[in-house]
Amino acid sequence: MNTATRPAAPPAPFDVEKLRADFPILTQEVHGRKLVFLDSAASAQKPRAVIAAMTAAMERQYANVHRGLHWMSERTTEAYEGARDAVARLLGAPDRHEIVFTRNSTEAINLVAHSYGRGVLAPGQAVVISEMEHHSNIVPWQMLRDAHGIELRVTPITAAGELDLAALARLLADGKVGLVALTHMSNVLGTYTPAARLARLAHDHGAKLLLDGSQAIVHRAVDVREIDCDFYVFTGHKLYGPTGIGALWARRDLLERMPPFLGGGDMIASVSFARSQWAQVPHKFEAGTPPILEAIGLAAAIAYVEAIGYSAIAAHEAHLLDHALARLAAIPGLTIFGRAQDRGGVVSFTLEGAHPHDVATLLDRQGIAVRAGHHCAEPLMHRLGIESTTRASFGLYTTVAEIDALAEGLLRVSEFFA
Amino acid sequence: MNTATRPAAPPAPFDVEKLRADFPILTQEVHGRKLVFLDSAASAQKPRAVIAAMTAAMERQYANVHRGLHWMSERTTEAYEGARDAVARLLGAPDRHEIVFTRNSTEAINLVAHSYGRGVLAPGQAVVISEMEHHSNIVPWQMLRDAHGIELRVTPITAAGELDLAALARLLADGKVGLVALTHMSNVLGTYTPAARLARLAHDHGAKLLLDGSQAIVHRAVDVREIDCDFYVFTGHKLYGPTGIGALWARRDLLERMPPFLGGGDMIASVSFARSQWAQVPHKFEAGTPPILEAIGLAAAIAYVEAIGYSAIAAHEAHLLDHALARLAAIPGLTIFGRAQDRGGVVSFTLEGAHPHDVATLLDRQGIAVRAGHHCAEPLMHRLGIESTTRASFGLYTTVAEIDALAEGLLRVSEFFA
Amino acid sequence: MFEDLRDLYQEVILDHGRKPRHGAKLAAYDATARGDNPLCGDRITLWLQYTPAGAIARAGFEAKGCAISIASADLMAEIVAGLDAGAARALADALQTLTKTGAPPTLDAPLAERLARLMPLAGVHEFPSRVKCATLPWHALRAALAGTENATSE
Amino acid sequence: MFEDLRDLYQEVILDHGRKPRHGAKLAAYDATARGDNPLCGDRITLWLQYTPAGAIARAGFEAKGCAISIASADLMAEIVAGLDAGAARALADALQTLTKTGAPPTLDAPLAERLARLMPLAGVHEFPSRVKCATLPWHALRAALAGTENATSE
Ligand SMILES: Cc1ncc(COP(=O)(O)O)c(C=O)c1O
Ligand SMILES: Cc1ncc(COP(=O)(O)O)c(C=O)c1O
Repeated sequence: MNTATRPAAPPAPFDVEKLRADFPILTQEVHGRKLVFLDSAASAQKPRAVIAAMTAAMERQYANVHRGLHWMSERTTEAYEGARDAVARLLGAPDRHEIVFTRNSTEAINLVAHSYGRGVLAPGQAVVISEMEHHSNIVPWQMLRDAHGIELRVTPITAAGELDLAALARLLADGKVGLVALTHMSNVLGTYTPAARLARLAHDHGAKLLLDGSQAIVHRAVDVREIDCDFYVFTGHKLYGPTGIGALWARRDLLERMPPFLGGGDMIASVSFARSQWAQVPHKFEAGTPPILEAIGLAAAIAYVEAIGYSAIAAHEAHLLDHALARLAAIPGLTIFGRAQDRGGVVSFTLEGAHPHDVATLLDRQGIAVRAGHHCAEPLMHRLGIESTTRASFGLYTTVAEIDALAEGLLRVSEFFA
Repeated sequence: MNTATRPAAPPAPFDVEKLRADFPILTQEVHGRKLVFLDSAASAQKPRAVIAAMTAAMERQYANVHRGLHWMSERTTEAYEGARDAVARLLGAPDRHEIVFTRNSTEAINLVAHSYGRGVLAPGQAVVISEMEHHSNIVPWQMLRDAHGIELRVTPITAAGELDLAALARLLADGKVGLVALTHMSNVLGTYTPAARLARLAHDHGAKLLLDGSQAIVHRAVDVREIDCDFYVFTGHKLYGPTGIGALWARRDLLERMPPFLGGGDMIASVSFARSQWAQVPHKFEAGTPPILEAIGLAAAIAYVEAIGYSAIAAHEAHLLDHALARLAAIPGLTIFGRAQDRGGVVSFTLEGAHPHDVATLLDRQGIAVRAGHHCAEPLMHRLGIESTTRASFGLYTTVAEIDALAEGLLRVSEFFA
Repeated sequence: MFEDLRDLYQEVILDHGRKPRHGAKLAAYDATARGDNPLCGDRITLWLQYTPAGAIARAGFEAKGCAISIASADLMAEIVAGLDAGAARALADALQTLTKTGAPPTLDAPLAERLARLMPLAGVHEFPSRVKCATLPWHALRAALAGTENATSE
Repeated sequence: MFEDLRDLYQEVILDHGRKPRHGAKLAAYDATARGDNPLCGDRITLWLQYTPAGAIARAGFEAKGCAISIASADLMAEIVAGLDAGAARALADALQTLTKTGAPPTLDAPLAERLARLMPLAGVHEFPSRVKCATLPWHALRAALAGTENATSE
């Protein structure tokens, strides 16, 4: 972690009940029961700080950015560009111009697949992904493969649900791989991938590394310089921020070499009908009116997480995970998927005799929100020999009591279908 | 206007002062003076209803959409899909599946340029745009031209700032034009284009018509069935909604024929490494977590505008425009650009002896927010023989007194530079 | 605790969901289709055997899915036997209405009787995200009748 | 009403903005560059003539821009004459600091004197969106010195 540019986190003791008070939604009831929200990996709830930042912008200080010479526009531009600083700080990026705002992780990966994939990679080169990717880190590469003649290679995972690094090395051996695109944390198995080792491995074979940090950045401090990767993407709504915003970090020299993705206002230096010239990075990649309010909300979310501190969050979530694994393992007929050494706060499982959908519906009636399905990772489901799982996932506001409620709820579900 | 599916607007008298109370920001001061916000064409201010809808979602009812079986997700999905209904109603679209949510108009046009341009148009075909397009409706077509061998034709405007329909007919004559992409209202000249005539003209020559409604939809009711166009795009933040959301309407058969744009979660029917199958429209075009909160905010904005009623808004703004044209024309050395028969609430002008930037800065010091520059329409500026203008633009909350303040402010600016 | 779930998980559903009677591929068949629920990965393959006159003689399926979708598939296979394509489609329409609104539409006598046997699926209308579980097999049925190979329950 | 604008629009600025002394193309030149402000469409073309020793002999420009950018260009053209490339770049850096912070950085005597003549541009730091107006000509200067043809003031 880059302590030099990150504001020092106050070593406050982690008081989950106090933090829960920051999230208005957590006091809601569902089906007459207190909401137990265990679906944060799909999208996290929003703290008051985020809601307040967006409201304040709309109530007191708003206009379009970049193009305005008046006070409201200047202030809003400062706030928007300040969000870029916040993301740069969050990721330990050396240069704020390396941060491109997108709608979400999905668009960020598509941007790379388009602008780096078609613009820099040559037909005949290969891209490597893994068996445990989210669809967002599969489909863009399939589209690139089909449109641009790029080979798509899939690196396997082990029985424990970890990357098989020896297999990955073999896939890289022929030097044809231009880009390795891997999740930094699986949204199904919870597995953290060894980011810095992956970067060395990719670089040793002449490939760039893209990390999908959609899940990882929620639970753990990330420093792209320490990892030494080349691209990093994440999505705001999982990091306690609003929907409609995500970010791509990429090394500046790569961004400079990449042709633009979308065309329009704000991404040009000059336009004539004969030809247009592109603006400098990152603006070259931000066409049209950007997600201004969303950037402001994201900056507030980042400040909120930083103030609590990643080490406190990680410690709390590690405790939750241990507790969850122990409680769930004790439920008859329950199978947990993934047993990586290094894992974050999601637990996927199946329950004998009850389909994941039915499990989710019966938990929902108890006020417990979990996800059921393939979690946008169908190939991983095939690899595991299943169609779907139920998944419980944690946020910084999750409590041990909620895990207990889940375990008890699952026992009731088992009874129901017995 | 499609009165059958649109909720009847109460025939309330238009009380601008009462409506202004719905917009908290309008009571703000800038440089110690009451804000006079005449930059709504760049981005409009937000009514309390929009702020409240987004806040309520974040405080009381939020989760990711489509993939959840639990209460919060079901309710949020209903709200998100309800926003699609609201957009379909707003545009008079015959089928809600024809509405695709995007980040903004720019992305919507890029989507069409990519999926229709590369996927349906063939190299050698042509696309027609006009001299008065926003960069967002120029650059995507240039990129298509350069990547896909599509010819780009530019239809001229008359001295009055209207489309030259005879010239357009000549450009269409050889039958090579696959798509005509035109603004529905110029963001610089205020000109409305004759949408239904354009549709007939395009169709008579075998071309489809895309209308950029970014400005038009703010001021006037739109019915895509009446116009009989093929694509219609607009952007939420100009329609009193949040940033981060826009929409594309397209005829269903066209959407069906278009390959997807971005790849990822939510836009697939099934994924395997060998090959993926796309979801049905509109989901095929909505990859990743969509702008959920933004859709909810946009739905509130649409409801707000519908409740006031487009006819009341249009009448109010026509009055403002007449007043503004009269007051500004009386200012020595002031030149107004555009004198279309049919025009909306934007006025672009230059002032002798003062550069538009300097004008904007001096107005800003008087609390008056206007825009100065090329307004993302550089080719139009070249056509007019200038580099930039100052632009005042109106919203439903604009008052006659604010126009007077502008006129008086401009007189002071003239004095300053005299 | 689960009283209100009895609307959704009636005994008939739990029973057909656990032990489907028609959950196997037909040895000989005239039409087949696959149905996918892209939102959850559920999948059904349906096989139809026609009578010489072109009515459905028998139906069989293999499915990965929840109690609701398996039960719906099994009830469907049971009920469509003997129907011609038009009647089967009318029943599929009726099932769609039933699961969306909770109320059965009015049908002619022979079909009405079959629809009555689908009433246990009516409770699904209170669970919007589960409606697709119940309708997936019927989408596959429509696809098989139309000679298309794939259907989704979007 | 405009008292506080006098910081931005000092007499020197208004005067150079209205009647630039160097606002013309050079008949003979050794380097040229164009600067664009993509945010507003402002544009400057700069021409430089070098001394045999490689210092700047003369500078001339054509510009479309506001009072601030024209004045900045004209003051620049006046002041860079006689400077070698390194010194001109140092002055460009100093101007950047001056317009961003309002305070002049410390420079050696001969440059410090020239920087003093740029002090009327200091007021621009209070108007963040106008800083680029003041720096655009200096971006073009850097580009011309480097032999690149285009600069933007982003
Ligand atoms: C006519 C027109 N088209 C397109 C746009 C682009 O809108 P957005 O920046 O929201 O994509 C604008 C506004 O900037 C506009 O006025
Ligand atoms: C690992 C991973 N990658 C990518 C995504 C896609 O994020 P988004 O839908 O916000 O683009 C997600 C979440 O859905 C995820 O968990």
